[in-house]
This record gives sequence, structure tokens and C-alpha cells, in this order.
Amino acid sequence: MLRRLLASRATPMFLFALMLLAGGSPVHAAAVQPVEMLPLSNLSAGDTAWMMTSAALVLMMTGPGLALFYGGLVRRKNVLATMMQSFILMSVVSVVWAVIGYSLAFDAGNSFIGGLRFAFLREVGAAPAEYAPTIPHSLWMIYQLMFAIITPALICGAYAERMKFSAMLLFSIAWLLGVYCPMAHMVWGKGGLLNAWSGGQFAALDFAGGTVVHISSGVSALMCALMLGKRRGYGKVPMPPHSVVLSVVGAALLWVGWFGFNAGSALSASPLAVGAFVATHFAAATGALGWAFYEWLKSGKPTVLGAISGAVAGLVVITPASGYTTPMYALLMGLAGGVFCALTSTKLKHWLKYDDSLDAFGVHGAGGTLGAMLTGVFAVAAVNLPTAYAAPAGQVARLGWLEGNHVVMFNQLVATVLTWVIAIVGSLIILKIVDVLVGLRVGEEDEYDGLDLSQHGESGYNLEDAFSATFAGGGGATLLQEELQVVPAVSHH
Amino acid sequence: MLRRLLASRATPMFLFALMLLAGGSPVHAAAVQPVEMLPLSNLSAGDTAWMMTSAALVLMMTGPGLALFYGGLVRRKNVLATMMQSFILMSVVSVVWAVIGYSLAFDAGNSFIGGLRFAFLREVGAAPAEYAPTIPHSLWMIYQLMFAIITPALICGAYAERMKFSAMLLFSIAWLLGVYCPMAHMVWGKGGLLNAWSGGQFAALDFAGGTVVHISSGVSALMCALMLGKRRGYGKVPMPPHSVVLSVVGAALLWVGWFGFNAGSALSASPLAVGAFVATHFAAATGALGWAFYEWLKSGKPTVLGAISGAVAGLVVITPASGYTTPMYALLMGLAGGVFCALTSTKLKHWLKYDDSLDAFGVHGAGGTLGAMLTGVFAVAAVNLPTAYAAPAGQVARLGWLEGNHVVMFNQLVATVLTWVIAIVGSLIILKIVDVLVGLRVGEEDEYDGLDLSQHGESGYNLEDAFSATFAGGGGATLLQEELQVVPAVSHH
Amino acid sequence: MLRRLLASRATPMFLFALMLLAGGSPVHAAAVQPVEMLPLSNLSAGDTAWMMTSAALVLMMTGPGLALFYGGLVRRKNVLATMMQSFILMSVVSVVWAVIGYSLAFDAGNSFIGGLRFAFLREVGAAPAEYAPTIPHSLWMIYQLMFAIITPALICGAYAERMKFSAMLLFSIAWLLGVYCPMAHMVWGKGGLLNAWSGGQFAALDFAGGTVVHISSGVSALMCALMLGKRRGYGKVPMPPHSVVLSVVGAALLWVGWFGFNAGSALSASPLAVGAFVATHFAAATGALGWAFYEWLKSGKPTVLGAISGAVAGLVVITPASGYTTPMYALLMGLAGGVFCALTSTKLKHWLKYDDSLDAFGVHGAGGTLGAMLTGVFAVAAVNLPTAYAAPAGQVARLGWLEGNHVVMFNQLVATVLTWVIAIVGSLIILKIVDVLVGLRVGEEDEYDGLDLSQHGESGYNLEDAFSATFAGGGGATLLQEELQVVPAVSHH
Amino acid sequence: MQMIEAIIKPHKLDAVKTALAKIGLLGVTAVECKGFGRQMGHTERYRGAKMDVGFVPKVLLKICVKTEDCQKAVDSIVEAARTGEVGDGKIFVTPVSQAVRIRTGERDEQAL
Amino acid sequence: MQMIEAIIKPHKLDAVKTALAKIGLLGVTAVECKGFGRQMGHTERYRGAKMDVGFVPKVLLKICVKTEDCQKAVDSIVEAARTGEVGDGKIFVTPVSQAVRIRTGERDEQAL
Amino acid sequence: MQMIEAIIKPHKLDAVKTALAKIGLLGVTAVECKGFGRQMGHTERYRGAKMDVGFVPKVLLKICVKTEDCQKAVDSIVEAARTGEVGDGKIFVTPVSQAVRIRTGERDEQAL
Ligand SMILES: Nc1ncnc2c1ncn2[C@@H]1O[C@H](COP(=O)(O)OP(=O)(O)O)[C@@H](O)[C@H]1O
Ligand SMILES: Nc1ncnc2c1ncn2[C@@H]1O[C@H](COP(=O)(O)OP(=O)(O)O)[C@@H](O)[C@H]1O
Ligand SMILES: Nc1ncnc2c1ncn2[C@@H]1O[C@H](COP(=O)(O)OP(=O)(O)O)[C@@H](O)[C@H]1O
Repeated sequence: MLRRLLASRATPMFLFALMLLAGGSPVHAAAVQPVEMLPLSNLSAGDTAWMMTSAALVLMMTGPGLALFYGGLVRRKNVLATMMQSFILMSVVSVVWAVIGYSLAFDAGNSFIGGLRFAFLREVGAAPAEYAPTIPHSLWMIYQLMFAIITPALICGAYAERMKFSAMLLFSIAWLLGVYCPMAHMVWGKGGLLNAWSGGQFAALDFAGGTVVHISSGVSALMCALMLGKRRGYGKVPMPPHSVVLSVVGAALLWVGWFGFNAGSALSASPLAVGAFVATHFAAATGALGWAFYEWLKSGKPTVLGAISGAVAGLVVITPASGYTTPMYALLMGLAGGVFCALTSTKLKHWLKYDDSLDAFGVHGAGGTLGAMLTGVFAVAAVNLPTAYAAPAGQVARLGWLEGNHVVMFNQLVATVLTWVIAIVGSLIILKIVDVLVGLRVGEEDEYDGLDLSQHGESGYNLEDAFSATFAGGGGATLLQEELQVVPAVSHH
Repeated sequence: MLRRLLASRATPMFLFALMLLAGGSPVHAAAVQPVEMLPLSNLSAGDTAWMMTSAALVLMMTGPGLALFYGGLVRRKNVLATMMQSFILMSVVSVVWAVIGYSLAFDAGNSFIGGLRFAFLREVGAAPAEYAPTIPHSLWMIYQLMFAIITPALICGAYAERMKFSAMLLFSIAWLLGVYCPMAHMVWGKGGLLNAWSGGQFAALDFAGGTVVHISSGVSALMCALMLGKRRGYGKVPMPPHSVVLSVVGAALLWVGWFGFNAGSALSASPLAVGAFVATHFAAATGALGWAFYEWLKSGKPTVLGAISGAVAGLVVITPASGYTTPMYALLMGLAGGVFCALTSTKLKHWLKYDDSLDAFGVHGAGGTLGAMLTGVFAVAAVNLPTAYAAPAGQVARLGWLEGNHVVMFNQLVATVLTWVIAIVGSLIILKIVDVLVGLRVGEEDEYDGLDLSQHGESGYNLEDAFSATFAGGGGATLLQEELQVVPAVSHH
Repeated sequence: MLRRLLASRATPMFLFALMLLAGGSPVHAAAVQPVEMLPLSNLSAGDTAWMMTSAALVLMMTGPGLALFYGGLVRRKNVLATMMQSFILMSVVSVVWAVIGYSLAFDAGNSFIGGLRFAFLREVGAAPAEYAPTIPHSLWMIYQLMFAIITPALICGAYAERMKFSAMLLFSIAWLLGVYCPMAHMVWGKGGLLNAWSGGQFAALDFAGGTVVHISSGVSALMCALMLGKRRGYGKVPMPPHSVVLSVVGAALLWVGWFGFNAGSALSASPLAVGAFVATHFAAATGALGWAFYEWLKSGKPTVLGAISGAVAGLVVITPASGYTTPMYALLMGLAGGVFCALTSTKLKHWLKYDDSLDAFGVHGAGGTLGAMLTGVFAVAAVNLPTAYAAPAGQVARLGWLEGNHVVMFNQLVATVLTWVIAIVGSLIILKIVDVLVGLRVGEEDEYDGLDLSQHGESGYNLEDAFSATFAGGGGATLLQEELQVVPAVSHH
Repeated sequence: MQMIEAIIKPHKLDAVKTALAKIGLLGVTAVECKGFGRQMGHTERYRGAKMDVGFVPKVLLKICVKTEDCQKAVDSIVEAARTGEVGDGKIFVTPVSQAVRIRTGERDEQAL
Repeated sequence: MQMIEAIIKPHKLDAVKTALAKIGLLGVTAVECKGFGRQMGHTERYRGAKMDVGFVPKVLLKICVKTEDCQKAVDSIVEAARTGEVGDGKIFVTPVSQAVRIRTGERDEQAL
Repeated sequence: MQMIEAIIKPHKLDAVKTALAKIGLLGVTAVECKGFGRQMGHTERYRGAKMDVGFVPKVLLKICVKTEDCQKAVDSIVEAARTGEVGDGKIFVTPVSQAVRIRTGERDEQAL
């Protein structure tokens, strides 16, 4: 139903989006200055050290972090395919990014998309770019790449256990270019429509990717869930996580890696980075408590899956605010995120009856949206003041709603809605195209056997030595002659 | 027996402890100056980078490090509950720390406990505090928080597989405020009784937490083991680790994370930090060899569990000495730790017949005590000289016993004994109170079914797709209507 | 066959190697100046922070990274023994390194081996050595130790599932002293024969260890595979990985840790480090794609094991080039590595019929060799120019073949061949000696039962609570009286 | 009494359980097993080594019934477990000379 | 000879093994299984999805005995396995026409 | 018809399968099990706690055959499964009164 509705509405929504873009772009295309390069003398070893560490931490979030978190939540027969989705994106996105993705996101261009100056990483070297004045341009590029990797990887949670590997690859590449790069450019790119630091029309606050990463991936995830439809047997047969143990490990690594994600977004080893570090930690803490205690009250038992999901929810909510708010507000935001996402991932999902397998929307889409708005509420000028909100001489600067700045709420709303629209329209169009090209879903037999076997010809665990090691020759698992000279397998019939 | 004895002796011991405290405090309460704040110009990007990295590493020690190490050692039916204990402490301790814990530990106050100046993280911002002059005060606070998280988490090893989740939460919170904060203040807090760097009466050497973290948690763990009693069937049915594989991963992560723990305790990216880094690594190495070779000689086979336990033991022993001794002494201390803890975790435990499920006392209590004393023996003035031991002009400074400084041994002894007393008394009192409030142990049925099911309503592994995925409706694992509309489950009887 | 051949040829090859050495050494022994120490004022906090982080990352590659990668690839019954090989090397190598290994590798000495000046870490303290002028000498020492740990650990892949624990220990120690230390000295040590930065006769390019680490370990691995012979049943019964899940986690951690390995080899938080970081990441990405797509084309399905193996292959190939080439060339090198190693690990292995259990040669030996040559091809003077290739005044410097420098190809070839010779000869001699001393292989029964049980008396997983927890007393798993007082086990016969 | 041993496809377990419940048979014991027969297994590849896994996961059900209920039980199992494709499985019936309910010590038909 | 098949609670396995050993029966084969019957299962929740796991883990013991030892064996199993609570399990006895010890080829009663 | 139940060493499974295939018996159901008997188990140690694991992993094969094929089948199993060492296992034969192929409903000998 909702699915058909969306499909039918895709074109008009798309046109509306185009208009929005058109509205802004011409005006600004002209105005935007090229990205400036700074002298090597600007480089700081301390900042460079921290940013390399952060880049490594953010990659660790996807692999092994997310691979474990998602891999543990699926059924045994899909564990490898699910981990593979995270892992292969570490590869595919990197290539696309080097060729053109980075340029589309961070070259100046217009308010919506960057140009081609940095294609094939031209001019991306040791000299710092204005984006991050104290570290090599190439470090800024690779750090941003790690964000571009995890964002499509988050979407996997929605189509897990049923999407074709080929379709998943095509979708991710197209989505990166068609949704992620424009979003990154608008929010962080020079002259971007929503960039509060370099003259965007709508000065939105998004320190580390609430809109760019979480809303965009979460909402697109919802589209995937709706377009692919439910897993066969969903709601009839139970689909328990095959190993919450793996998921706990993944969640803990996500928590640790998130320090690179948020504190790294300060682009320096500065007090601002430390502030983001602290806010991040506290929000994760209360997020876990929020979800677990909600369950405790509601059903009598706090679950481990709830606690780890809540921690992630808290991290999602604090992401856009981490460099703009205080530790104490972070405690509140995390708590709100934990409880809110618990509701969207259980009640809402069951009420709307879509199968968001691992709650990619429930956590990232819902949490990201909440976070974007709360960032407007709890931002504090004293923590970090974007140029767009600089106060006239003599007056005291106001940033968040609580400080009396109302326009920021409007800008957060614009950024949020625009992200939703782009994610919905972009994803639907891409999904339709991919569906036509290769088909989105695996066949019934393949889904029943599991993606590990049907897509990759492997199984995640071979724990029964007896069976895997002795059924040779006689029809059991046996090395065929093709590759190894073996006693010919007895044919049975 | 021992248990009853301890219980009966609790009150007198407590009074004795109080006297001890009383003895010191009034004298000093006056003398202590408030914690000084330094100008932002003091900040070093390099030190800030390293300390953020260290804080992340120390958090990684608890999750996933300790969660895996302990989770692998319990039986399958308790794996999630055990990992949850580490994970939830990452949340709960953080909140308590922000509200009041940090202030009690690190505001000036008297010789035993800090004041309330930093409650709710007031004045904990970008400006460095005198504790760590080159990094933001908030970074020092969050770094210390990571220590406050892992310390109660270490205790889980003693009450694993039988403590109520609610009791575990209450105990941990009370223990943090009643035992950890005072200990941290006495050893590291400004004007603390044992602080060798700011005029403590007993200048004890504890670079990274031998007393504060390991003795206090290990001894408290012993109290838990005694108060809770043995797991049902202990000594009759075997209770083998359900996955030493997980424990090896956990131990390796602990080893890596410990660099943040010890080298981070230098609070700067300095030669002192590097020295601690090197000592830490070598002690872990010989610790593993010590335990494994002890087993090899004794029972003919070196076990993997022995090797990883030994590495942790070596790390525990070197912790207080890491910033005071040389690489070669570190090799010796690690070796001693590996062998000693092998004895306390096998012989001693079986001889005294308490059930320290995962040897939290055997490794952390015993190892911490050994480390505290050996630190006195092997400390080297040339490596790092606390103000308390500064030599009169013209004379050569002596720090360790081997260098001819005997008073340090006395101070180490005082610190060790005092920590034991506070840990014993504090833990017994808290355990008694929690027992009265909610009861410490789960019921027999719950213990038999396992804590995963009884405390959290989950199971760690669902590996039999056949059974988890097909027993729907007909009485097998099935989604009840409550949450999802399903064909009504056939009722059987 | 090949095995006998090699054995018989060992002596002549050894003599040839000796001649080679003799050829150079006397000439140079004299020439080499002692390693210089620099003033503390040279220290940089930023560089020190990054190098401590890098050292931690490289240790993480071995444990848990490699332990998981290899542990997942073996059969269930050998998982612990395989993880133990990585873990125990973290211990054993550290001790050997402190006592003498470091000195043999990095004291000046002659062109082939260092002297004893740094034995027992004498003079290895806070003052920087000329090797790494901005960090403490001890940090350089411990960073190099992490390389010395992982190199022999890589060899485990070849003798997995059948080598005695004792033999494995003896082999590794002898190999470290007899093969690794000389190699490290020749390539990186002051006055080393192949050192392009301090007047080596053959100025070979090896930024982070293509020859020293990968060729030397990979070729030695091949020798182990040949000398030990195949696992019993190899080629007849299948030997599938017992948990590719663990291997994916391990591979992801290797990828992340490799940033410390390659970018750390810049020994500073500099643009050079960032360049290596970027090249490393891109090569891993295309390596994974190369192997997976090769499989996709060849057998219709891209496997997860293929993707992770390819990522490692790409990392191996880029290692020597990471600090000498550009991101775009890195993409090419990684791709070549992925495809090439896919061929050597499947076709070549089956064609030559040796049992390199986990393809230590197929990936590290073959990939390392390819990488060494490609480094010569793709090196770029503008990225990083070794003193040996400095251009005469006024002329433009050329480094790689593509830049028109042909001599570099010759030097790469010499370095590669020499490494092969030393690895082959050294390994064969050591293996023969160890075989005589303790025997290389476990007995048939022990191999059948698995190394976990036969070498360590443990099993990796105890997942059947029913069986592990209830078969007590009555003959099932039961605590014997020796350690615990139990109802006597009923004897059956 | 008769012991019915039915080897079925795992995903039919639920249907069979329900069918048996319909005719009042609530006691069943299920065992995971691997079947060899006409139905083919699948193939896996690890680093080029191709493995043909010849067995198929099945579930073995043991149901002890009064002799007079036996036919009815067999028929409803056949009906519930059939997909019409190779591999549906088999049912074997063997006589049971004695049955006991451990809890009560009740014997034979009372024990079921 | 008779084949005794006993379905018992897993934690009673030890007691039953010991009881059988007492009367000289040392050969036993044990199989993990899942039981459905009067005894209820448990409930799990994952992100709000409530699952009622209806089966209970059991162990199936197969013991082949001389016909004259059968009653004794059954009785001692009943005694050792009883807890008095629902779910204690069942014992089924079926006739065995032939037994062979693979190692020696010995037949029937010598084979046990 | 007869039901042959053979308890064998896991690594003999392949040989037995092949032997049965040779005499035209392709249908087999295999179950993992644990055996107690003369063959001894092994010992494990965890932090000094010594555990004697008394059971041995075995595989239980169930093969339903026409009565006239029974002896042949038993003999070839014995031959294929024998190593001569303690623990080779046992074979038990019990009568089967009825067999059904679920897919087709075929009965008895046609069902095998
Ligand atoms: N003679 C037999 N004895 C025991 N089990 C058998 C026998 N024949 C078949 N089976 C079991 O029945 C299952 C299904 O048989 P199969 O020949 O694959 O298909 P179908 O039942 O449709 O003929 C097999 O996997 C095996 O477990
Ligand atoms: N008719 C039957 N056929 C086969 N197994 C049965 C039968 N009835 C019960 N069982 C097995 O016996 C177990 C215990 O039976 P249950 O009804 O739960 O308790 P009780 O034995 O106390 O009546 C069940 O879990 C099931 O495994
Ligand atoms: N009486 C019996 N009933 C059922 N299974 C038995 C019996 N005796 C032995 N077994 C099974 O046969 C296996 C082998 O028997 P065992 O006594 O160890 O060696 P052998 O068969 O050489 O005498 C045992 O592990 C057990 O599984």
C-alpha cells in the first residue's frame, strides 16, 4: 500500500525536489569561490596524528563494527552475506570516491553539487585545503571517505536477508553518487545550500552527519524495506538474531569508533574535539539506559539487544550536536534518543507493518531526525559558533533555541525535510532502475537456503567436524576432482 | 565459614578504617588548596591527540575487551548477561561520574574524599586543570571516567553466573561512590592521603591504578564471591568456558587497550608515556609465558587460557610500576605476576574453597597486591621521580628499594593494606545493604536456566536454523499476536 | 619431490648466500658509523602520539587480527592452537627482541647484521636515535618489535593444523634471529646492504616491509609447507574454514591495523604518513574487488573469503610502495595483488600440490614478491626520494621505472632474490634442526583429535550445555578429585 | 503401541506438529539429522576448493501412539509434510512393547 | 534383546548413567533432542518481537539390553530420572532381533 | 522390512556410505550422538580444573532395508566400519511393520 503510494508519487516529488534545487543553484553557482589551498607551514603534527587515528576509527566502525552488529542480528544462514555487505562497501565506495565521489562532494561547484576539479584526486595532496587548514588535503579526503563508506553500509540493515548481492552493489554505487554526494556537498561542501560555515542559504547545524549520514541512510533504508517487501515468513516464523554476542561486540566497537566520527569532525586535536568526544560518550551511555529501562518498565526485563541498540541510538542523536552542545545536554539527548528509537523500532514498525529487518530506519532515520531537531534546541554559542550565527558587534551570540535563537529551528527543519525528500526520491528512483536491471530480491529457494549459500556459496560456520570432515567421497562434502585429484566421488543414482 | 567470619568482623574493621581516616583528615582538610586551572595557551595538540586516543583505548578495554574475555569464560547460557554487565557499566558509571563521581574523586576536599566543586561537571571545560596541564580539563575527566568504568566491571568476574541484574547495578553504583571515588582521591586526587605528587602523608607509587583499580576491584571481588556463595553445582559439575575463542580475542584487546591505560597515565605524548608503553608490553609478554610455562611444567600442557590469563596478570602487576621502572625490570615483574596469579587462581582458590567464577580476585586482587609491592622494589628515580622523593640538593635521588630507598616499601605497604581494608569493609557493607534491598542471587530455577534467559529473556546463540526458524505457530518459537498479527498459535492442551 | 630437491640443494644455496654476504661485509664493516643519538629537544609530541598509536595498531594486527583471521580458517578442532600461535609469539618474540633481537637488527654492525650495542636495550631510552629523529629511541624499538612479532606469526598459516607447539616455538625463535633480524638490518639497519637511505650497495625500496616482512615470511612458509608435508586427508576430506565469520573480523582488523603498519613507517605524523595511509586504504579496497570479481567471473559467485583474502593481498602488495607512490597507482597495485594472489592461492597451489594450509605463501610470499617489483615500477620521486636516488644538481629526480629510472628495478630484483635465498636456506636449515630436536609434526592420533586437545588440552567451544554441564561424575566431563573434592567418578569397567 | 519415526523437511516441522495436535497427539520428540537419498545437496567453495555437500538437513520425529491411532497419525503426517518434491522424507513404523511415564511410573497406553 | 529408548531431562543424564552402571549396563548412546509435551517452553524478546519457544531440550538415551535385564533397567532409569515434575520424560521399549559388535563381529548377547 | 541402526566412528561414515551405495542402498539417515562404552574419553584443563570427558562422539545411522537385504547390509557395514580398535561401535536390527514415502504415499518396500 504505502509502497505503491510512494512509487506513484515518485515523479511529482522528484520534480518538486528539482525545483527546490533549481531555485537555489543558479543564484549561487556564480558566487561560490574555488576551494583554497594553504601552505604546508600550516600543518600540525598533533592534528594530523589525531585525524589519522580518527580515520582509522571510522573505518573500524564499518569493519568490523557494523559487520558484527548487523551480522549478529541476522539468521545464521545470512551472516556472511550481511558482513560482506559492509566489507565490500569498504572497497567499492573507496574506488568511486577516488574517481569522482570526493570531487562531487567537496569541490566548490554550486549549492547542490560539487564540480570535477578533484576528480581522480587531482590536487588532493599534502597541502591543506581550507576545509581542514592544519592537516594535508589528502587526509581530509580519506577521512571523509570513511563517512561515505559507512553511510550506505547502514542501509544494509533494511534489506538484509533478501537482497541480491549484485543489486546491492549497483544500488549502493548509484545511491552514493545520487544521494550521498549531493547531501555532503550541501551540508559541508564549500557554498553548500545548508552550510552554516560558508554562506549556505539555510545555515543548518550538523557537526558530524546527522542529516548527511543518518537521516539520509535511515530514510533510504525505509524505502528499501518498502520496495523489497517483507522477508518470506516475516511475522509467521520467528527471525531471532543468530548471535547477539556478535552484535554486542559490534556495538561496543561502534561506540569506540564513534569518537573518531564525532571528535574527528573537529578536524583537529582541539578542545572542540574533546567537547565532541565527551558529548558522544555521554549520549551513548544514556541512550543504552533509555532503551533498556524502557523495556524493563514495559515488559519486565531489560534486554542486552535493547541496551546496545540504545547506545547506537544515543550516538545517532548526538552526532549532529556533538560539537555544538554541552555534556549535560548530551546526557538528555542520548536518553531521548534511546527511548524514542525503542518506540520507532518496535511500535511504529509493527504498526506500519514494514519489514526493516535490522531497524536501520528505526534507529538511524528516526534517531537522525530527532537529533537534527534537538541540535537546534540544545546548541550553545559558547561551545562553537558558526560564522552564519556570528552576533553583531557588542551583542551576545545566541545559537540554540534555548538560547533564544528561533531561526536555527527553521533551518534545522529545512535541512531535515530536504534530506527526507532527497533520500525518498533518490532511493525510489535508484531502486526502480536497479530492479529493472538485475532485480532487487533473490528467488524464493535462494532466500530459503540463505544468502550465504545462494549468493556466495559459503556457510558462516562449519562446527560439526564429524559432518564437514568425514562426508567426503561418499557424497558428503567432498573436494571435486576439478580442483584436486581425489578418489572419484561415488555417484548415488 | 570465612564468609561468616568476615561478616561478623565487618563492623570493627569499619570502625578501624574510620579511625584511620579521622586520623588524617582534619589535619589536612585545611591545608589542601583548590585545584588550579591553567590558561588555554598551555594546551598541546600532540598531548591532546594521544589522550583522546588513550581514552578510546581504555573504553575499548571494557567493551568489547572485558566483555569478550569474561563472556567467553562463562557457560553458554550466561554469555549475554556477562557481556551486559560490562556494557551496562559503560552507561551507568558514566552518568554517576558526570553527576558527582568525578567531583568526589578529583575536587580538592580532604585527604580521603573530594568536594562538590566539579559536581555536574561544573568548571570542567577546555581550560586545563593542574592534574594534566597540557590537555583540556574535560579530557582528563573523561579519561579518568574510563578507569572508573572498568574497575567495577572487573568485579563481575567474581559474581558471574549467579547475581541478579538489579543487584549488580545497585552494588556497582554504591561501590563506585563508596570505594572507588575515595580510593582515586587518596591516590591521585589533590591532597590525597597517598598522593606522592601533591603532599600526601604516605607517598605511595601507583602510576596507573594498581591499588585504585586492581586491588580495590580484586579484593571486593573476593568479598562478592564469599557473600554470594558458590554457583550451584560448583565442584560437582564441570563449568568449562563456553568459548575460549572469545576470551582470546578479549585478552588481546585488553593488551592493546592497556597501552592507553598505562602510557595514557603519563597524560602526555612524552618519553614517560613511551616508557610506560614499553614496560606494559614486556610485562604482558612475560606474564603469558609465566603462566603457560608453569602449566607446562606442572601438568604437561601449556593451555591457551593460561597464556591469556597470564598476559592479563602481567599487565595487572606492571600497572602501578609502568611509569616508574625500566623495560628489563618490567620483564621480571610480568613473569612474577604470571606465575603468582597462576597459583592464586588455581591452588589458593581450591584450597580456600571460594567460587571466584572467573578469578577476578586471583588475577586482579592478588596480582595488584604483588604489583604494589614490586613497584616499591623496582622503581627507578631516573625514570620518574615523584616530588615526595625529591633528593636534597647535591644528593642523588633514590626511589626504589633496590636503589636503597626503604621508606617507599612502607608507603606501598600502607597503601596496599588501606586499600584492602576499604575494599573489604566497603564491599561487605554494600553487599549486605543490596541483599536486604533486592537480594543478591537469582533463584535456583533462574540460575539453572541461565541468566540470559532469566534476567534478559534472550539467548546468546540461535544456531539451529531448523529449530528457531520452523517451530512457529505449532508451539515452537513463535511470534505472539500481542506484537504481530499472526495466525493464532495452536494451543496444545 | 620438490621437498627432497630443496633439502638436497640446501647446502650449496647456503654457501652461495654466504658468499654473497662475504662479498659485501668486509668492505663495509669498517665504513659503517655507529647509530647517532639526538638531543631530547628533537622530540615532537605529535609524532610521538602517532607512533604510539601506530605501535598499538600493529600489535592489534597480530592479536586479535591475525589470530582471528587464521583461527577462523582452520577446523574447529584447531582453532585455539592456531590463535595461540599468534598470541604466544606476541610474548616470545618480545623477550628475544629485548635481549638481543633489536640490537642485531638495528645496531650498526656490518651490511648484513647489527652488533650488540643495544643488547638488553642498553642505550634505548628517551633520546631519539637517528632512525626516527623526533620520537624516543625506545618508541622506535617497540614499534619495530611489533613488526618482528607479526612476521613469524604470518608463517603459522603454512604449518597450521599439524605442527607441534614446541617445534613451532623453537622454529620461530631461531627464524627470528636467523632470518628476520638480518633481513631487517639489511633493508632498514644503518649501513644495511639494501638500505636506500644510508648507503646500502643495492638501494632497494621497501617502505614498510615488503621484503623484510612479507617475502621473508611467505617464502619461509612455503618451506614449512614442503618440509612438514600435507595435513592427513588433505585432498581427500574437505577442510572448510570452521568460521569465516571470525576471519572477516580478523581481516577487517588487519585492514585497520595496517594503517599503523604503513603510515606508521613514516615515523612521524607527516604528509608522508598520510600518503602511505591513503595508498594503503585504496590498495586494500581494490585487492578485495580483484579477488572477489575474479571468482565471480570464474565460478559464478564472489565469495566472502575471497573478498577478505583479496583485501589482505592488496595490503601486502602496497606495503613496500605505500610511502613511495600515489593513490591512483595504489588502486592499480591493489587490484593486481588481488587477482595475482587469487591465482597463486588456488591454481598454483593445486598445481604444485603443496599444502599451504592458509595460503601464507600464496598471499604473503607471492604478493610480497609482486609488490617488491611493482614498487620499482610505480615509485614516484615527487612523493618520497631516498638519498640514494637524489638527482645531481639541476637535474630532475627519477625514482620509479615509469619515471625512467631502470636501476631501481635491478635493485628491487636483487633485494627480492636475496630475500628468497635467505628465507629458503634459513628456513630449511632451521626446520631440519628443529625436526631433529623435537620433531616438527604431531602424531597421527593427535592430528586427528586436533591440536586444541592434543597440544593444549582444551577445546575452543563448549556449546552443548547439556553435555558439558551434566555428564559429571558418571563418566562425563567431571572434575577429578585431584583438584576438587567431588563424589568419586564411577569407574565403568 | 507403535513408534512412528518420520523423517521430514525441517520447514515442515511446524505443519506436522499442528496436524498431530489436531488429532490429539501432543507428545513428540524431535531430533536434528542429516539425510542421504535422491535429493541432492549443494556446493561450497573456499579459495577455489570446491566441496559438494551431499547430505540434506532433516528432522527426525519420534511419536509413540496407540496402535489404533497409528494409521490416522501416519496419514496426517503424510498430508502435512508433503510438498511433492524429492526429499519429502519417509515414515517408518515399529512396534513398541512397553511405554512408561517417568514422572508417574504409569505404563503403556496411560503413559502416552 | 530389547532396545530401551529413554527421553529424559538433560541434567538427569548423569544420574541415569550412574544408575545403569550400578546394574552393570555400561553401553549407552545419547542423542540431543527437543521434546514437545505437557511441559511448557519459555519466552524470548528481541526488539519487542516476543517469541514463545515451545520445545524443551531433552536427551534421548538408547540402551540395548538382554531381555531378562530389561525390567531392571527400566526401573532404575525411572528411579534415577524422576523429579516428580512435568517433563520427566518417557521410556519406550522395542524388540531387537539382532545385535553385532563391529570390532569383533560378535553377535547378539555377546555383542552388548 | 528391517531398521538397521548402526553406531559408528564419525570418520568411518564415508566408508560406510560408500559400502552401502555399492550394494544399492542409497537411503540413509545420520544422527550425531555421544557414546559411552569401553572406549575412553579425554581430559581437559581450564585454570587447573581438570575435566574428564567420558563420552566419545559417534554417528548413529538409520537404514531401513528389505528383510532379504538385511544380512548383506549388516555385513558390509561391519566390514566398512571396522578398525579393530575399541569403540568401533554396534549394529542393532529391529523389525519395521510399515514404511511410507511421504512424497508419493507409496507404502512399504516401494517406499525404500
Ligand atoms: N532406506 C532409508 N532408510 C532410512 N532413511 C531413509 C531411507 N531412504 C530415505 N531416507 C531418508 O529420507 C529422506 C528423503 O529421501 P529422498 O530419497 O531424498 O526423497 P524421497 O523421500 O522423496 O524419495 C532422506 O534424506 C533420508 O534422510
Ligand atoms: N507420545 C510420545 N512420543 C514420543 N515422545 C514423547 C511422547 N510423549 C512425550 N514425549 C517426550 O517426553 C517428554 C516429556 O513429556 P511431557 O508430556 O512434557 O511430560 P511428562 O513426561 O511428565 O508427561 C516430551 O518433551 C517429549 O520429548
Ligand atoms: N548396549 C548398548 N546400547 C546402545 N549403545 C551401545 C551399547 N553398547 C555400546 N553402545 C555404543 O557403541 C559404542 C562403542 O562401544 P564400545 O564398548 O566403546 O566399543 P566396542 O563397540 O568396540 O565394544 C559406544 O560408544 C556406544 O555408543
